[in-house]
Amino acid sequence: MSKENTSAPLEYRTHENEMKIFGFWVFLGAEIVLFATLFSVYFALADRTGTGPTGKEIFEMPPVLIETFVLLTSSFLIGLGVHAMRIGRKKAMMVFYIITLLLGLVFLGVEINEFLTYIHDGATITTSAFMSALMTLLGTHGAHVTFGFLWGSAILIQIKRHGLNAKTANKAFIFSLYWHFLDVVWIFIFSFVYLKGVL
Amino acid sequence: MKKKVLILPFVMAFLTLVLSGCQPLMIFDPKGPNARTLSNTIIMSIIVMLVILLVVYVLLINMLSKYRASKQAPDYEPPHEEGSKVLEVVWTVIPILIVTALAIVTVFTTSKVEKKPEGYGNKEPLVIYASSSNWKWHFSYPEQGVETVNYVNIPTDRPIEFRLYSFGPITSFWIPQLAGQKYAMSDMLTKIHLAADQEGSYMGRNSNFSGEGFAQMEFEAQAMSQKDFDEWIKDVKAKEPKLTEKEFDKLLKTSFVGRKSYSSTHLTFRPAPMEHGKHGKHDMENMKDKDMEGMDMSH
Amino acid sequence: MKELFPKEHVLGFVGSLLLTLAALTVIMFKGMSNGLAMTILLITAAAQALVQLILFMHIGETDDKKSLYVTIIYAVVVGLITVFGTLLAMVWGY
Amino acid sequence: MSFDELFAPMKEPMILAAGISIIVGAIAVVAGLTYFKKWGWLYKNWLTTVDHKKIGVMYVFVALIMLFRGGIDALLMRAQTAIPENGLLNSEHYNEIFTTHGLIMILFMAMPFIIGLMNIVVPLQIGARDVAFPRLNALSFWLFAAGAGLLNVSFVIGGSPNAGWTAYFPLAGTEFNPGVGNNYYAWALQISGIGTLMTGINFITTIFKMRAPGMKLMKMPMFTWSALITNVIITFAFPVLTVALALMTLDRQFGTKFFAMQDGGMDMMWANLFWVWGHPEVYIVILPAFGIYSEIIATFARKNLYGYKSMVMSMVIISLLSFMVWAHHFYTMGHGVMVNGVFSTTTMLIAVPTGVKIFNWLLTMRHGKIQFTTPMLYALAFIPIFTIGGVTGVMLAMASADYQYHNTMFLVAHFHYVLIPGVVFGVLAGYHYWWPKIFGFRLNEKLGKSAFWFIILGFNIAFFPLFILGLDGYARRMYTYSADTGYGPLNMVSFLGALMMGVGFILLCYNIYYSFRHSPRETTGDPWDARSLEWATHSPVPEYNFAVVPKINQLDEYWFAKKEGRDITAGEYERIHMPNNSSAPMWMAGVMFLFAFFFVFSVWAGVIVFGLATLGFLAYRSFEKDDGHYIEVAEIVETERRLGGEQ
Ligand code: HEA
Ligand code: HEA
Ligand code: CUA
Ligand SMILES: [Cu+2]
Repeated sequence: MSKENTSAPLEYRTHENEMKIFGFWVFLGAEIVLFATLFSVYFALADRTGTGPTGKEIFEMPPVLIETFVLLTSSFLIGLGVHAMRIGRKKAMMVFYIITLLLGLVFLGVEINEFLTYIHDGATITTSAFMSALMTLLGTHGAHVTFGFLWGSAILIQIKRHGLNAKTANKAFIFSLYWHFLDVVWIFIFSFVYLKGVL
Repeated sequence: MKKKVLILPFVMAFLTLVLSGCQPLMIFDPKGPNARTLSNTIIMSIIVMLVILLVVYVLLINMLSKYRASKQAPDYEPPHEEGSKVLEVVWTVIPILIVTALAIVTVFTTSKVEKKPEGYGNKEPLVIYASSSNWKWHFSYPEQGVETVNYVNIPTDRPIEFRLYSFGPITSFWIPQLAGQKYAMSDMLTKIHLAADQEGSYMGRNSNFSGEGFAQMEFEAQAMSQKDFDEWIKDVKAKEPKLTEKEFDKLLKTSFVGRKSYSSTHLTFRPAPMEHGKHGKHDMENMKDKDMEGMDMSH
Repeated sequence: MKELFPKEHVLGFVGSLLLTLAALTVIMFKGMSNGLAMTILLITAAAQALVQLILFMHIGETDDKKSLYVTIIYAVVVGLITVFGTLLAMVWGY
Repeated sequence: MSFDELFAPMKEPMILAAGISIIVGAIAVVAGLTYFKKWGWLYKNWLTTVDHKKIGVMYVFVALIMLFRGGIDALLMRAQTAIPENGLLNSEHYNEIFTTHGLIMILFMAMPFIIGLMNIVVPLQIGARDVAFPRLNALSFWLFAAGAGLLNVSFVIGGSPNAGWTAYFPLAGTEFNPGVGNNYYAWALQISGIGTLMTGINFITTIFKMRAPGMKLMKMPMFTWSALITNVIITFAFPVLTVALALMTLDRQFGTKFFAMQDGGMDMMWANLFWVWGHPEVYIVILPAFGIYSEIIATFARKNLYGYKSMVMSMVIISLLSFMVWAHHFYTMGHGVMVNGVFSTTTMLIAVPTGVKIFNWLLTMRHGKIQFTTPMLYALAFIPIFTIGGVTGVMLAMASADYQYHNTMFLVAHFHYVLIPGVVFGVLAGYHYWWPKIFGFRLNEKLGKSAFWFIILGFNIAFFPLFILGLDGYARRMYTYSADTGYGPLNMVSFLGALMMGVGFILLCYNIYYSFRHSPRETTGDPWDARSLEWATHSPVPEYNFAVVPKINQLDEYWFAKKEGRDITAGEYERIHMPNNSSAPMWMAGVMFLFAFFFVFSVWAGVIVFGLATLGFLAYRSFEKDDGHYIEVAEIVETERRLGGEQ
């Protein structure tokens, strides 16, 4: 376990690093099923609106488009961050990561605003099966982003303190996988909740 | 020693049959075409399974009696065997064939019992709504305009269509000697088709756990001639009170009520849910107009 | 690996923007049939996922790529079974 | 909820007695530990350990306790139904008991038992020093323990769940279940489920990334293969449970409408989600048992496993099919013929790969030299009895026929006929088989065999009658029945059988004590003359498992090396890197236990405090610096000399 593979990028340097990345991929597999289940519930309940509003009535595209482009951009930027890390540019890497996290905050702000609008219009999570499923699906994704913000910040602090080494680079790389994954989930929400919903 | 274990299930089967008093088991004592289809299906499948079991048991007994260490020379070295293509194909293909046959039987018999039983010409089925509430069964006869609680009478020479739903937990409507069971749920209607070809009294019950009074949630299904049935209807219509909304709400709240009869049904003031596929939207249809307006404002 | 310009990432980003625009066509053209709209959404969403997976997440960059692909494909298969099986058992299949 | 209500369960004499006996037992344990000054030892060697073998032993230990807890439930149920109109238990108690019995047996007995054996054996079988993430492994264990604790606490504080282990809505909703019982259900399963999910990820990584040099996938022992496949199923099935339980919590505690009876809610959706997880779950518990049987049959037939490749293939196929059959648990929900037909077919198809395995085991024994040791007896009894359970499963799989079996004792008989000869016999076989590896002495064969006979005879006597009762229209989950149904005599027979099983289990426990006192110590490390790598190291196994990691050229390398007189563990010692012990997993699970406990009672202040504390632990872990430690060569030499008995 102490043997180092010095030709690999920093984040793959030790066997332990490799295993962490591998394990995280498996975890993402589990996350795929988790979100697939939430989607199943949402699809089955999408037109069971009871006395509440339908999706067509409440979805508004402008904020959703903002959310989409914000997340796509952040996903791109964190990719640049990993690239910078691999060519040893600690400063650039940190800048990219910080902007990524800030974009995450923007996304959350827009999403919270969206929720507040629903609630203001009288459609809460208890209004109907549809609203429950919608807000749970969005909320789970949002909670992931929130957690990602905290986690990413913790990693940045560590990189600031200890610099880029096999350990911190490994964490930063794994975090980037997580962030890209959240973007993928959002694309599916964007396509099959919002776009399909307003069709 | 080992062989004793192998005959054990058969000894047990024999013993249990004796102990159960030599009456035919309820499932194998059908009193209507649908239950008979199921009974035959089950007997057929049991025979298939016994054959499979026999194969496994014969093989096992063979291995255990021939290859036990005590029968081998002390210096016997078992050979290295990778496996056998031929055998593997055999024990893959034969089960696939068996499964295919069983699947065909399944589809065939399922569609048979999900339809109006044959042999009644083009007689329209008698529709009875059966709904459950904690812990009783309500039977509504829309055609006749009567309602009963915890017992149901049916004519023998007419197919019956039960339409099931629930005022609470999921329940399962089951008259083993007449037909297989089906769930009754709060938001959708399910159906059972059956017919009784012998007069008699049959046990019916909820078989899906629904809480404290579940064990007592039985009813009697009595099959009678059309004449007796008509007479009974006439009787109920003449002698029994109407079922008011208030009375019905009281019924729903009471846990155990015994048998009751009424000369009108609750369907008029408490309609049954939609069939599946349309459900979920029925709330919309039931909605008052003012709710509708309120909703429009939500944009 | 050492080049300064992150070609893959820029490509991926442009790709994902284009795919988003393509998905938006389903609401831009009124009167598109539902089937066509769903097909477009399915294709663009799947393509977006692949962009992220391959160009951004570099799923294929190590010797483990076979195991990783199997893992992700397995997860996607189970996910699809769950989604469509649930729809079959809860909505369509009556 | 008032104080009175909180402890309402305690008013029942039976439950009070159970509560008191739990408390007395706990006090006895605490007193004993204090008296013998064992607290430090316990803390240092067990509670904070990250060693996979010790974690495995703790899993098995808790599983055995849970087996007794669930078994006492079972005896109570059988006693209640032994005679018609019996008054031993009232309806509410019976309902709570079968609910907790089902939950405990499946989730807190079968699961931890197999995970425990996997923990003990898998790293040894692949020649690894530990699992991929030892810290996470400890956390998995402690989360499981927290979940099990929570479910058992429900018995004493607040009331246990009573809507069946399946907890169908709307029965499990607040309208019909206003108490906290089903909140306990949601949280006990949630916490332990998250632990299980982490186990899944951990073992997949371990098996993919930590095999000894040369051990290709197709050279892995069959138990490791079964563990790999099982963990794949775990990883992709448990997220569904996580979601289902979260929705249950939302519905019950936050008023959402997922499974509600109004506002568009869909009660069937719970059943659907439960079984999307629940069906794979039964294969999660059976596949490792299949793996254990494969090891044991090969060992004691003294032959290599027949049809290795097809054994692997059939497990892969089962793992995929297991995700495609769940609707067979609700054929009676009113689906069309097409849907039921599809699910019938996929379900029955599982018979094919399972049959392949059965025939391969049978053929393994041909030309063999069969030794009837205790583990082998369980394996041999498994084949004929499990096949009964399997073929009755195929009978249930025929949708039309299931309209008559569903919700009856026939179904109850089916699943006990697969779970007990399949899973329970499997883990008991593994327990006898690997006991000497862990503790360095064998369990007494004579006692082991008599326990076996009691259990196996008792089992058939207890459960065969239930098939007949089911066909006679006896519905499950009925706390009583009237005498004129005629169900009385067979139920009495069944009760006697269950008692007999109880005697068998008591013998099994006595055997631990007896063998500990009298069994000769083991010095070879390979008491059964077995085939796979775990037998190549010493018993008990040193902390680092193998002083020198062996090189693998073929399946059953150790067996062939023995025959050829090679020593595959020979080689140059190097210092070994090992992870440090940590108390964080235990405390973190404790904090999550409290979090869940307060959640059950909707005490939000507690929820927030302990929720934040949980995040705090994660942050601590992220910032923590812990590089493990090295075991120096001198220490290895010394350990090897001591364990090797001066060879
Ligand atoms: C370890 C657990 C386990 C295992 C292995 C199985 C295995 C199987 N089960 Fe079982 N099952 C349960 C645990 C298990 N089950 C539980 C707990 C429940 C009920 C839960 C509840 O409601 O509370 C249940 C319920 C259940 C139902 C639902 C019934 C109902 O609710 O009405 C069905 C229906 O299809 C079913 C089918 C099967 C089948 C087809 C198999 C097959 O995998 C069996 C395959 C094996 C063989 C067939 C034997 C060997 C094969 C051969 C010798 C080859 C030749 C054979 C043929 C060609 C047939 N099971
Ligand atoms: C792995 C899973 C597992 C195991 C091992 C068992 C083991 C047993 N089960 Fe279990 N059972 C389930 C899983 C399991 N069960 C599930 C999932 C359900 C469905 C729950 C639901 O409906 O929601 C169920 C339901 C269930 C019922 C149905 C109740 C009903 O529907 O009305 C019954 C009835 O008899 C029963 C009996 C037994 C018995 C007698 C044993 C025996 O094998 C137990 C043997 C163990 C012991 C006997 C204990 C050990 C010894 C002692 C405690 C010492 C004391 C002994 C003496 C004093 C003699 N079980
Ligand atoms: Cu129940 Cu649709
Ligand atoms: Cu199943």
